[in-house]
Amino acid sequence: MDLSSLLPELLKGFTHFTIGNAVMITAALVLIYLAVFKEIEPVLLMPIGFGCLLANIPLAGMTAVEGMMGVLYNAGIKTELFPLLIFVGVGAMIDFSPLLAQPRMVLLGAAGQFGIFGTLILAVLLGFPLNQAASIGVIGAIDGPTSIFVATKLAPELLAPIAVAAYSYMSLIPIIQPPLMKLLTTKKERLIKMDYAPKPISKTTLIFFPIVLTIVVGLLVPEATPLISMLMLGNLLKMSGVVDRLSKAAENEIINIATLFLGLAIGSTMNEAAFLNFDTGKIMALGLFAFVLDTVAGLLFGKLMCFISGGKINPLIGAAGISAFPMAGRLAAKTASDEDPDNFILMHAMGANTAGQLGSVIAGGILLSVVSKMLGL
Amino acid sequence: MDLSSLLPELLKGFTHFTIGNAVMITAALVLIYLAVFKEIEPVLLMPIGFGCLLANIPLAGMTAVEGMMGVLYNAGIKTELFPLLIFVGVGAMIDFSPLLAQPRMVLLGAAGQFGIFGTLILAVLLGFPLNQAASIGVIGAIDGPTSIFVATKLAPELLAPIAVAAYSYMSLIPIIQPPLMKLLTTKKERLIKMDYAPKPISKTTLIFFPIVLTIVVGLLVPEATPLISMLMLGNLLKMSGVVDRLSKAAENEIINIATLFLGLAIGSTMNEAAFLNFDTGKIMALGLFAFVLDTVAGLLFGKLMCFISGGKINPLIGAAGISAFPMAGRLAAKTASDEDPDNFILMHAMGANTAGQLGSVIAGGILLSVVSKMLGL
Amino acid sequence: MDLSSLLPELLKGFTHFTIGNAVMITAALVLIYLAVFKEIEPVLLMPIGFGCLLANIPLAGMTAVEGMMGVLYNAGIKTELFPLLIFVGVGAMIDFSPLLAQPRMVLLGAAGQFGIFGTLILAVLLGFPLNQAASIGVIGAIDGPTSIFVATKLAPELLAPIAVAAYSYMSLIPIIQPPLMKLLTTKKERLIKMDYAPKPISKTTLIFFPIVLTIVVGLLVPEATPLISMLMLGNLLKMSGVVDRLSKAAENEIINIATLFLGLAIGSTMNEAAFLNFDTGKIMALGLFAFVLDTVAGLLFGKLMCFISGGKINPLIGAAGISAFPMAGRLAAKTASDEDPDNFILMHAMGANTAGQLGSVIAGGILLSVVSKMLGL
Amino acid sequence: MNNLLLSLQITALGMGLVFGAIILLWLMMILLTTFTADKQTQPEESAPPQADPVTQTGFKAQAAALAVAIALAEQGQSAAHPLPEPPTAIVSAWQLGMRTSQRAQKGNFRRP
Amino acid sequence: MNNLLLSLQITALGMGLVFGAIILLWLMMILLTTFTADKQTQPEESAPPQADPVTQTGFKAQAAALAVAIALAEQGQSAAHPLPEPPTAIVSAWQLGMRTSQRAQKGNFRRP
Amino acid sequence: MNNLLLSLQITALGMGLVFGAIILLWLMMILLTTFTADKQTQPEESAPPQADPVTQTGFKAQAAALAVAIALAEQGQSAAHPLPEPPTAIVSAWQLGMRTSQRAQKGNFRRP
Ligand code: NA
Ligand code: NA
Ligand code: NA
Repeated sequence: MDLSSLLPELLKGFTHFTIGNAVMITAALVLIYLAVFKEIEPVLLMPIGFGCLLANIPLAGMTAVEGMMGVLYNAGIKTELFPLLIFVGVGAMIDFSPLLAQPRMVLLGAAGQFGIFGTLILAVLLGFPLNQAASIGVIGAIDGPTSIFVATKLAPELLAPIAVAAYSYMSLIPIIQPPLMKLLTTKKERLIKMDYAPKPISKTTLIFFPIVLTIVVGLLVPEATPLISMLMLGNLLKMSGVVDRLSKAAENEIINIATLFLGLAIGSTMNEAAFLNFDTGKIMALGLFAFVLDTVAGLLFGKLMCFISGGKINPLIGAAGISAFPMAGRLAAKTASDEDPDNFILMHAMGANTAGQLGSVIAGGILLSVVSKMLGL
Repeated sequence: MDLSSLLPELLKGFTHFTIGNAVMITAALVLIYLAVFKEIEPVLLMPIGFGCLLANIPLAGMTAVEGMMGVLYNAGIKTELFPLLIFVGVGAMIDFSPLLAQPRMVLLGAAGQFGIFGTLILAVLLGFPLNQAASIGVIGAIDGPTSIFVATKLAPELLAPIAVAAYSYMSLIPIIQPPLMKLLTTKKERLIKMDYAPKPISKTTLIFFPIVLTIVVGLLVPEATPLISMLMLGNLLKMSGVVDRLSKAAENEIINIATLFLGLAIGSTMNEAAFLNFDTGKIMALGLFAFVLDTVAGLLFGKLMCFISGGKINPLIGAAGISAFPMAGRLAAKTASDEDPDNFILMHAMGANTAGQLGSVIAGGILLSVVSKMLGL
Repeated sequence: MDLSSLLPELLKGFTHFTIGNAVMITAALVLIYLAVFKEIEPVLLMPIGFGCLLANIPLAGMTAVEGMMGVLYNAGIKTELFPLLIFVGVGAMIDFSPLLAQPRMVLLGAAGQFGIFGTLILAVLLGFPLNQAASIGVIGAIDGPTSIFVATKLAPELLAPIAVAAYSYMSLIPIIQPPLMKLLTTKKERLIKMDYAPKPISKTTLIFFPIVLTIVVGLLVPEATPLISMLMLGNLLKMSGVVDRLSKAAENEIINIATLFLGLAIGSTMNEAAFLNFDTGKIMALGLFAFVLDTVAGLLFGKLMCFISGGKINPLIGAAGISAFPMAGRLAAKTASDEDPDNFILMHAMGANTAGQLGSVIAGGILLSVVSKMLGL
Repeated sequence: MNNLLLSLQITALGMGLVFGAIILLWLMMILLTTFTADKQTQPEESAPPQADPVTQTGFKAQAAALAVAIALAEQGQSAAHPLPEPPTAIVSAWQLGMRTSQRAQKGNFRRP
Repeated sequence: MNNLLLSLQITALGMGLVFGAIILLWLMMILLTTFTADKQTQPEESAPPQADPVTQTGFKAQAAALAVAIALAEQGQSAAHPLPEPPTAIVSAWQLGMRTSQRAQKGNFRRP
Repeated sequence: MNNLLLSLQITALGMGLVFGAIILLWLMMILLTTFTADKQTQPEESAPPQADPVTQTGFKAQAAALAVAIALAEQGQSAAHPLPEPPTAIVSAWQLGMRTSQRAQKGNFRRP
């Protein structure tokens, strides 16, 4: 060992450090900053940012196949285990009774998926191949695990920017949606009060719902089965009331560990080659477009339902149909009560919001099915 | 893409749906119904039922090797990790002091295993090959993880019906046992009161017991080592009192997650080909036979001990020797106090019951050893 | 099946039992005894001891590749997942504010690593090849996960004795350090009181620290990145205050499960061939030497700082620089207050102690880097 | 521009299928709530369209209470950070889900 | 019928081995409880066979208390569902294990 | 003895690098604490070297309180087992970490 060969060894961390690494580490710091100081989806953006940081420390070897991040990626992203386990936990946290009490609200969950397809068209126009365009479009599902699940199948190379876009804009919903709500609805529409005299929902209904829904959606859209079934499994564990141990595990241990590992593994795919290109910028822009288009479609459909019902439906709840559970539902209710503190549409908005959750998963499965078929995958 | 090719694609979920799928989904619904509304072992039957449902939605791909259920199966059933992890948790919940205070109770844990071998003989008579007959016999261990562990080694193709039989009948014990108890014992026998003036059991004894038992059983029956050692590890974590963090993890996170995943993975093997045949019906019948035979053997041995002891032992505690911890122990005590509210034999019954737990694992290991040897496995 | 072939089958557990197995089981019992009755690092020594017991029950098959212990070893030790996950949890339990309030304390964390290299030299003199000598030296990191991580990379065949030495002596620190402290410091030195008027540490500093440290250490010593980054990830989860769910999971579920599995898997490598040789004795002796040398180097450096500062630094805090968080820090403070109940140096000692934790990881990474390079690994 | 045509086809097909599936779900939900409704509901409860005044009052009171709670919650948050969102989406999902569930229970099951 | 013969052999051998192993465990337990008994037990406690009246009374009181507790528990359950079993076996295993453990501690360690 | 030479080289190089890295960390910490200090600290707080008497008194009181707590804890432990160490290192790490954190907060943030 002579000293002339030593110096490069000592400085190898610096000599292998590229401008690209620096830019990506800056991106990682921005994500962590947004997570910590702006509290934008911190449970996901913090692990994603930290994973990105680790992927851009040269020679650390953590993203190699046998490195920790590689192990997590292969164990939980490639197998799609992590997004599905997260859905078990999310399912245990959703209450479908507002939707079951007003079944027609489910229609709003269909309208709020138009952003997926509109964004797909725009992405194709911008030159993305079909599989990538579809993966980008699914940001319009406005639902993290669905976006990750579909992108992993169709275009895993875009997983990181898609996940980042999905989760970042999800938290920006309180900034994105209100202007659109005011722009597209009249004051008179926003003042519409809605009766809430729901059918009583029996415990039996709440227990049957996740089971029947799994079978129906499974038969209609087999590709949506993994996502919808895990969501419904979590819901069944909770609603049945007889397996407290399991529903608590789903809501806590399982979702927490899966979320941490998923974030780290996705962040660790954010290397220079995959992320630092013009496409990433386009994807971020397309993601924003997807959110806007979803909201617009939801609101317009809300206005249509308002018209058809003879002015009995407040079109604001249309904006809750985009998914983004439960923020979008709460935001619609808040916008209505900002206009008139006595106007309380939370239950209707939550019905539309859970419908949006279902619609997102179904749309994701349909997209996967149609695009796979067309591409002969 | 022309529309004539579209329709089959749209309806593929329905066109691939077979009568067999329909029957199996009905079976899944029955399992979930029993779990939710009859509260029959819900922590296991609900995941098993849900897994069965998923396995019978055509084209969903969840049971493929790279599907979620396939991943769970290979990670935890094929490796036998899940039943063993469940045993770590069960071990942390068992208290062996009633048994250690009255060591002769351990004999009842041997008698209660006769059902294993009797059922094996009957299964052979019904035409099952030896490896399958032995796996069916082990339902008579009346202990879920033991049944699953042995069946995975000897006849994995029968795993699902064996697991379903084991857990279903386990919960039906309050229906299966009492008539047999009344039939096989006289009122005079059921009225026998037993002194409970146990030796004081020191903390040291409780700590040494799981360690020594692991070594002794490990040397006597090496095949039983995985099961017995994990049961004893859990017990040691708990009894030592110095690793609260670990024993809490065993009793909660580890057992809950393993139980959920084990149930789903086993349920997902319940496809048409594996389940819908005459054998399944035979296995369910043989399982019931195993439960009855175990109880009868336990009670008869109890009567023998009663006779030998000069009427000092209540034969009802023999029924607790079948394992099915802790239901069988409680049931024996309840039957005695139903006859005479002042007759309290819970501690004796629990001693016999924990002995049955040990006897089941040992019998499972012996069966595995003998049958593997005979079949040259 | 004739009976003459049966007897060997029945007694196979005993006939395959070797003297070596007996010795190793005795060693296992000693480890469990120390864990349970002397409370020496029970969360690790108990699983290690139990794993060792299982590895020495003949024909149990648990340490085979497809046995439970083999599965755990390949899943978490070979991939280095378990020590890294433990570090996430440890990071969430460390508070760096005493160190940040007195940054010069960090120097003590460098001095306390001399034992690593001194032990390496001695191990080479005793005839160990370089990779093994370096792995033995890293016992002097006085930090379990670091020792295990480095040994897994350089000399996995020595993992068990190294882990046992590291954790055993870690708990013997209250016996090892005080005599050295009294021997190497004068009463006057031990009576030195230190001002504690720290700079106020802002929440922002505490949040930036783990991020910046990961980048700086990652660039300086890429090989240390996995360890340091997971420690800092845990710390960031905790200090950010916005991801309670994740930091609780890190501090509880993740660390508890990883600790139990790591202990079992390491213990299960303690078979006769790997453990029962003269090397194991040497390693235990060298491990003790490493602990002593670390403490001596720390104390001497403390005396140097005392001299340079004009008697303002109590040299006892040097002994806290060896890592062994948080026992060493507490012990230094206790020794000072034993001398004078009014002398309170806990905050300074904890600063040095957390510096030792950082220094250990850095030294481990440097050792890994230098030795890998020299051996052309 | 073959891809553009394809993407337009996908959109038409996709939105059609989404609406189709959702309408089937609507049907399913109507059937499900009908068939699994509690049998022992009193006559006055089985007539939900004509919400009686008491119910409406109770509902308004609940709405007011919730509005106050939300206002208080937002007030508490506003000092801490600019976005009036809870720390994490998951936590807030839970909180709102539970709150919603409690309200729903009140509204549906325990109405006097 | 070769398999039947085999299965009979397995049964004879298996039950023999089970009983053999259990009898060895019995022996082990006797030795273990003897060698690891608390050394500082008072003389009157070291004579368990002749249970003194106080102990018996205490035992009966405990038995009565437990019987009442079980009766109450069953009463509480009977309204909820037909099988007087707890929701899950695992939960009940824990509950009974703990209850048993508490009783055992009372009986064994804290007797006056 | 080639290995011995190598090991000496490793030691020289290794300890040099460790000290080098640690000194860089020292620098980093100084910069970090300077740049990320709270801006709204009062003037008297921004002069830490001249600790005012009140702070010192508060500090001594804290030290005394902690000493008493430690003494009590050790007294409680001494009966149970020879080594005055807590049951598990992890638990104690947590306890001490938390205690340290609480003290630090008192000392740093809530000083009057
Ligand atoms: Na959506
Ligand atoms: Na049994
Ligand atoms: Na060290």
